[in-house]
Amino acid sequence: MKTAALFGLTGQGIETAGEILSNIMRSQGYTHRAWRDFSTIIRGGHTAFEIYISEKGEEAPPPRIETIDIAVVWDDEGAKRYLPRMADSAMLFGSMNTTMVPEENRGETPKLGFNVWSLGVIAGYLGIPFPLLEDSINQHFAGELNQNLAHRGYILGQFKNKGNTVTNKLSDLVTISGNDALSLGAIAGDVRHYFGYPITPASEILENLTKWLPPLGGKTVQVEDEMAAIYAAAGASYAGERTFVASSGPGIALMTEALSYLGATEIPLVIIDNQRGGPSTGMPTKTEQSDLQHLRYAGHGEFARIILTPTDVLDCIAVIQEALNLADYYQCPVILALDLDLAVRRVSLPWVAVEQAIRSVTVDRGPTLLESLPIEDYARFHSVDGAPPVRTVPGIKGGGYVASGDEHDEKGFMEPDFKVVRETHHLRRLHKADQIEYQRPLSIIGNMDAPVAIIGTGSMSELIENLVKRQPEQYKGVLLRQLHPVPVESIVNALSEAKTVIVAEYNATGQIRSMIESALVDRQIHSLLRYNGEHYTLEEFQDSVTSILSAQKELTRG
Amino acid sequence: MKTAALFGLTGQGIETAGEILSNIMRSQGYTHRAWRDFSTIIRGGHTAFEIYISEKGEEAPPPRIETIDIAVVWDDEGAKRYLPRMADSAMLFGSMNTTMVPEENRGETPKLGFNVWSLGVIAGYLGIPFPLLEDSINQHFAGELNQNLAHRGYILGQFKNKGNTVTNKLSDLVTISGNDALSLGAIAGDVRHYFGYPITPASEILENLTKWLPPLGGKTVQVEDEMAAIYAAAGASYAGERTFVASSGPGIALMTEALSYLGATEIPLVIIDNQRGGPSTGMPTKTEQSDLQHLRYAGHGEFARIILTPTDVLDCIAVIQEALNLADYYQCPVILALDLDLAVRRVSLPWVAVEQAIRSVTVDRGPTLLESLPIEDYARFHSVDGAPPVRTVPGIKGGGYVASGDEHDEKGFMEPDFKVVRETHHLRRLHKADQIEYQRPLSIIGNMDAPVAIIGTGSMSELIENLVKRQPEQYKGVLLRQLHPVPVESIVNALSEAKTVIVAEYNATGQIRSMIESALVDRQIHSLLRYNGEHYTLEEFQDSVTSILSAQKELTRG
Amino acid sequence: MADTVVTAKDYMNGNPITWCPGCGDFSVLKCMHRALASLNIQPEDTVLVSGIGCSGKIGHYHGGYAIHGTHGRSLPIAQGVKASRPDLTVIAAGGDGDGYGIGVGHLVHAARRNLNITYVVMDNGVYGNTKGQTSPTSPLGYQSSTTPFGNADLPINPLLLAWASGASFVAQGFSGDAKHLENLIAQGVQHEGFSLINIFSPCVVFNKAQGYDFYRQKINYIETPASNAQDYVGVITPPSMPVGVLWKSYQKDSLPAKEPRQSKAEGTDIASYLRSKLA
Amino acid sequence: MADTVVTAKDYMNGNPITWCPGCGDFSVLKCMHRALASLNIQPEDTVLVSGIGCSGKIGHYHGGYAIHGTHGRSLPIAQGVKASRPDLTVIAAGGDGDGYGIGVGHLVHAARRNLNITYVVMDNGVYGNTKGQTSPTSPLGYQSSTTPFGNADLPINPLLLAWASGASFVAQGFSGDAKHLENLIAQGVQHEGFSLINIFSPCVVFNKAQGYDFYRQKINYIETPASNAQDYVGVITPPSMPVGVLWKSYQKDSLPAKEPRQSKAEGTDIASYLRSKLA
Ligand SMILES: Cc1ncc(C[n+]2csc(CCOP(=O)(O)OP(=O)(O)O)c2C)c(N)n1
Ligand SMILES: Cc1ncc(C[n+]2csc(CCOP(=O)(O)OP(=O)(O)O)c2C)c(N)n1
Ligand code: SF4
Ligand code: SF4
Ligand SMILES: [Mg+2]
Ligand SMILES: [Mg+2]
Repeated sequence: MKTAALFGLTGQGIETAGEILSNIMRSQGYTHRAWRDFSTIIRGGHTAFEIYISEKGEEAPPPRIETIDIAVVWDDEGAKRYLPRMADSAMLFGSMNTTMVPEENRGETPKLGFNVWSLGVIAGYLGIPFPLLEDSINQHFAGELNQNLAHRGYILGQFKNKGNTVTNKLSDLVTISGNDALSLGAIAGDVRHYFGYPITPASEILENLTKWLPPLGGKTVQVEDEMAAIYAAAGASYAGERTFVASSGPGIALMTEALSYLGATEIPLVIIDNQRGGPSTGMPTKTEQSDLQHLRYAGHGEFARIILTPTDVLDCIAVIQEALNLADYYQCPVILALDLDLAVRRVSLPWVAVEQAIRSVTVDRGPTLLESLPIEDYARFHSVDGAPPVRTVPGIKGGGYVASGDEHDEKGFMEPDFKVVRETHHLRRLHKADQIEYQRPLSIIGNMDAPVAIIGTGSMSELIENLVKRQPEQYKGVLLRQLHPVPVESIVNALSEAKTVIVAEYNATGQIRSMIESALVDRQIHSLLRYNGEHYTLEEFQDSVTSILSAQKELTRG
Repeated sequence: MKTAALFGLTGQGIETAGEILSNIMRSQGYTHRAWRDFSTIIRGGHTAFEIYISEKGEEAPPPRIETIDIAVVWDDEGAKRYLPRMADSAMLFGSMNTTMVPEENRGETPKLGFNVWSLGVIAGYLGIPFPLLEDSINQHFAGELNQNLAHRGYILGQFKNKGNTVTNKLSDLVTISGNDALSLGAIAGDVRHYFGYPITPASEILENLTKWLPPLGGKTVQVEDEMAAIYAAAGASYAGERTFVASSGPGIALMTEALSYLGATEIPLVIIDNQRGGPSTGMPTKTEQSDLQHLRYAGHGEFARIILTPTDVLDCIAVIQEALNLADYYQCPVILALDLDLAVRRVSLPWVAVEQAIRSVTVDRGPTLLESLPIEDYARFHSVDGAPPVRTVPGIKGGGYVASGDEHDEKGFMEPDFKVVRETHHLRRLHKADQIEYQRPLSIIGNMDAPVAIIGTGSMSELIENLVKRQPEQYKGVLLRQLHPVPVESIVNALSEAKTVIVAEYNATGQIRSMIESALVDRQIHSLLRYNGEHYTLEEFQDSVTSILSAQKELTRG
Repeated sequence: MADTVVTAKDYMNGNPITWCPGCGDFSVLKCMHRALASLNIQPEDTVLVSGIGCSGKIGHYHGGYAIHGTHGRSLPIAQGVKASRPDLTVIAAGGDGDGYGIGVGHLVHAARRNLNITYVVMDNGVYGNTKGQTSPTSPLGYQSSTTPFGNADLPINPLLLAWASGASFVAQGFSGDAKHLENLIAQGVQHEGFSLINIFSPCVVFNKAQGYDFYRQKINYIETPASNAQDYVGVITPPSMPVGVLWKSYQKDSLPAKEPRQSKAEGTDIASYLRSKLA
Repeated sequence: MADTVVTAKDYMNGNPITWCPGCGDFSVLKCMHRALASLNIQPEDTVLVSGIGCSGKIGHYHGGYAIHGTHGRSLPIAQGVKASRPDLTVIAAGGDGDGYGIGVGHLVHAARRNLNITYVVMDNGVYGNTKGQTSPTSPLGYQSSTTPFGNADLPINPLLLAWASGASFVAQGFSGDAKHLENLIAQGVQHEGFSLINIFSPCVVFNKAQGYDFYRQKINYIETPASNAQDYVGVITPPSMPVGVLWKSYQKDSLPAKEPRQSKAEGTDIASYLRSKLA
């Protein structure tokens, strides 16, 4: 693996430089993963771009690791940040503002050319042919000045190129983020209409679909707030169109009343929460998994819901399609909980893998009646033997009914005998998703008989996967995809002989652990918690795991 | 105890008749409890009024029981409802519309005079002197027709008066509902401003305070929605004024984003949820305790909160004052969860008891700095040894600070080093109410060493209390007042030797039971659940308890 | 799908109606159904989206498709239906509290977004369903349980507000004049864009001051919509209580025209299409 | 408490300002502080309530008391402060997305409720903080990541909307003319009732089309507020881009005057008082 970092200020085009670098690596056939440290400050806050490049032609993108092979920083803030992570401190480059960077690695660069210069440095070091770099830069920033800066950087970086050369590793790579993956999956899942409101880190979904839907006869509407988004989506879903909503903490919180409404009316809907640091506006550009209990319980009164948590970018493509199917089948809110890192994580990987994920799920509308067959005496909420009721859509003659959040009977009539309908209709609606038929509740990583199991999901998954790869005798991974209803049996089976369990999550209270507690009885359970908003590097993660386990040993000994 | 019921249509003035009856009994010194069966239909839905009158001069109002001594019904719907509950079916009276009422008990009465006629019947039966009734009726409905109707009814009822006479039992009774109690307590707790939006069953609070605050120099504002209510309240609280919000399920759900905001900014606020049947608009006039897990977890991200559940009308007066003190001390949302029956339940009881409750709590603003002492280098969120930070209010020189939902440092600065503040400031804020100092986490009813403990709260409490009174050898009651943080030790102590525990709650999933699970280990636990919206009568409750226990015995035997 | 001739009766679903006798909303329901029938729209091709309130119950009496939403959210739901299913006739309906109080933000945006939906507001100047509190259209000085000393907040003028938000069709009706109202609703449904129809629909229980007689005496009939802003403002400024179509601009549905719905099944290979979107 | 003479400097709290160089909001901050200082209001007697957005950060730079609220909720918070503490000077501030998008419902009601607060909107026609999406005041045809084919929704005209909602003071300013803006804000603060000041405050990063030059060329200065509705509508109808105080009505704070605050401590025996309220 080769790793590179770029550090500067927002407004300096660090992000664009990162994109160019990623593009080049993609076109050269290197799977990779990018990591960005966002600032809420539009101009002048610190920001970083890191890229983790697989050299072995592996299909799966690598995880975030600690060791940085080359870093280019704008100021000493950056030097301070990256020096401890450098394999070789001689590979730290920087502008003339820096004092901690080796003198020979400093370059004259204006504030607004720093990104281009840095690109040059990294490209030189990685052995990217200069014309390739030149082309890419020309596409983004015209002007001789930029070419000169790039070239000067290139020379400097090339100097340190210890035989790195670029050869085609894999063909037809694509670069996508978690949000892109959700957008792709949604379209594959037959979503043609989307109602959205901007929020970090979910805006990308709205922006993607705005471009991608119209040629398919669909469209997006930018609505006035998140309540409008979820209620409009409910309207579209009632009308028979597949759709979903996506937001983050504050916006999802505003959808709470609607969750209960969807629960009561049995209108299918998928809701995506790209969790960021909370509470409140919190740390809008940082990752966290701290809305999970909220997602489990938000909404007044009692109703069924399903919560799924995709484990990586590729997984998002399948999970959203599965979620759309589950929603149509169970007719309840199906929530997808991602965290910021997974939502914005950009990875380059083979198109065939993406295509396979796109095609891996078939659209299944469940008991939705889309054809205009005349119906006699239709009862929208009537269930035969507990099976989900048949749902009509407008246009179907004889299928008219009222969807009401007021308690109602099987026909939708809102002034029923409560003593009757609460024991029948209400209980069916409440318990219909207590057990769900879902084929992929979790993924098991590594050897079944490893003594320690690490449970996690979302952005944590790549760390678990790669730690298991490093120490397969010691660890196995359980990547949770179905969080609610808790897939107790699957978890118990997955844990099998592992007496020690670590639940790794990005929050301070161990929400996943509490939620799946009933599946963890009689194990030695540890929580690995982080809540400062920054995604672990693999080494940091490994250290945390190790220190938890040695503390346990101490205890056992002591 | 004497019990009477009145049954008719909304729009017939059943409620007013009930009020008049209640007024007369109050003025005569009878403590009592009223129960109303509301309809969402403004004119023409069925509605009922029941009154439970203590004859023994007890201070505590009686509970709802099964046996009805006298019932007056408009139609056979009412006859059907009350016949099974009559001690003596000869005591069922009704209009000429009825066929199931004994012929001699039917009276000619127009649709709009039925309430007055019925009042006459009941007053006659109870032996209330006619002039007393006459006066009350005159105050509400002028006109000879009404007097005649009342008189005709009176004659009919008097005929069945088997020696009932009214003598002064207690002096200076007042009639108040749970909502009234909350309003009284709030004012005693120094609330002078209130922002409200109508919703059943919380509108009364807004309506009371609108009348009661202006003479105290305060006021209410009817705002446009529940988000406006809670944010305005947050503004007032930031400004140093004590306030609170009250709503029910749908409105509370709309406050979810604000809960997280209050958590992040540490602005004290009391939030009242008068729970009604859910999900969604659900059964707006029916009682339920089904928002509890929602109240526990709603809001994105992680923050501290406290949930209290008053156990009866009188208790509301003290609990809201305690809640206001806790909010000022812990600087977090303090939620009061009532259910509809408790909120609208009207009881007559001695003013001295009410006064005692009003005076039982002293206003304690905690570390709120209300005096204008100049401050040096003030840090709003700085805590000494984990104690709650000092909070200034506008007007205090040198005390200025920004309250922000963005993550911040101890001074409120919004671009701190997250790695630092999340380990210090965030953790303090998150865990500050993990253990609270609260003197009355629960009430124990009956003998410590009874073998079966029944746990419950809110409207369920009167049933538990009275069942324990009936079978003190068998049962003891644990009325929970502090629901979160779970007062584990107090519960364990309260349960003491009781090996069998019944958790009685008005919902379908046993929310209280799950929430307090950690305090119930190693007991035989049963759930007593009801979710059809109707408050139990004592006998129904007793039957349910008995059948749960006999099922257990079966099991033990089998 | 307009294959059979429909009558207002075909729009009833047989659910018992639980408004108070004399409530203005009966007339609104009837006029709406008559208007739809007069346009020969099939019940199954209509979606009535209502809010919460007495007025919101109207959805329960609609024999086509109906969504009884939550308080204040009828417009977002209705726009969701229309944006995704432009083939349907979509009517949103609710009360003054629902639409001009808690829901007024959505009204502003629905007006400027100008989707082809009709918004029918049953304006009774009171919160009927919660038993008579002051509403956003209650007049100054109005006394109720929440304003016992008289309402001090300027009432909302829906005609002015919707117009200021860009509504392309604004009308006002009176449930005491059914023939006129039926015609207004029919025009609103035919208008290609957002139409607001504010209807004086008395609450005979909680707002007796603004009953049928009150309106009968005060309303003035307007025959032609105003042709410019100044005129419009003149026509709708109180004490004038105009009824009729008051504003009409001929903008089309402001969103780009919807292309025919496609899906995987219908030809395009979605995966290849998506590949073309990715770098 | 106005015991010392204050200057704009006394209003700064030393927090580093993180707006982009050239952002219009710098000028708004400065003008607000100057206006407050010119009225000799002490910083500790002011509460600045801001929304979420770049503009919303203004609260963090205010040396008095400040509440940085959530997205769209600055007005409810500000009204809560003012209703309970009328002794304080209360300013609400935020962006066009915050105030005219998600928060527009509160604007309508704040205007008609007419509490004595000043609402300062930094209108840049874009969602700056979330990186450049279309906002409710983005012009028709505006291209952004959410309207790549051009914005098709009629923009909100804040001057028209606030006025139609009953605002008693409506002004418009430009952050490129600080002297003028300072004066507007001072007038807004002095106005006894709700005042809206819409400010063209360019986002130099995401909405370059509506920059300083654009406004300098388009704005027209208005010296006296309109004296009637028709005139007002004329003055504010696009393409006119008036700046100045455009509407002013002399209604007082519409809520009943607040009596002096009492509490248990101050004499009344609350229990006896409450007894008198109960039957
Ligand atoms: C979020 C929420 N808040 C409050 C309520 C209670 N509520 C029900 S109807 C209503 C007002 C109805 O007034 P209006 O819209 O004028 O309808 P009307 O009954 O007068 O026809 C209110 C406040 C609710 N159902 N949901
Ligand atoms: C409930 C909620 N939804 C969305 C967001 C994301 N968000 C932050 S700022 C903003 C828009 C800001 O636009 P504007 O109010 O015009 O302010 P500007 O940044 O342009 O000054 C949005 C949508 C949020 N913080 N909260
Ligand atoms: S209360 Fe008023 S609005 Fe409601 S149904 Fe009765 S008359 Fe109509
Ligand atoms: S992005 Fe625009 S609005 Fe935000 S600080 Fe920069 S210039 Fe100002
Ligand atoms: Mg109304
Ligand atoms: Mg903006």
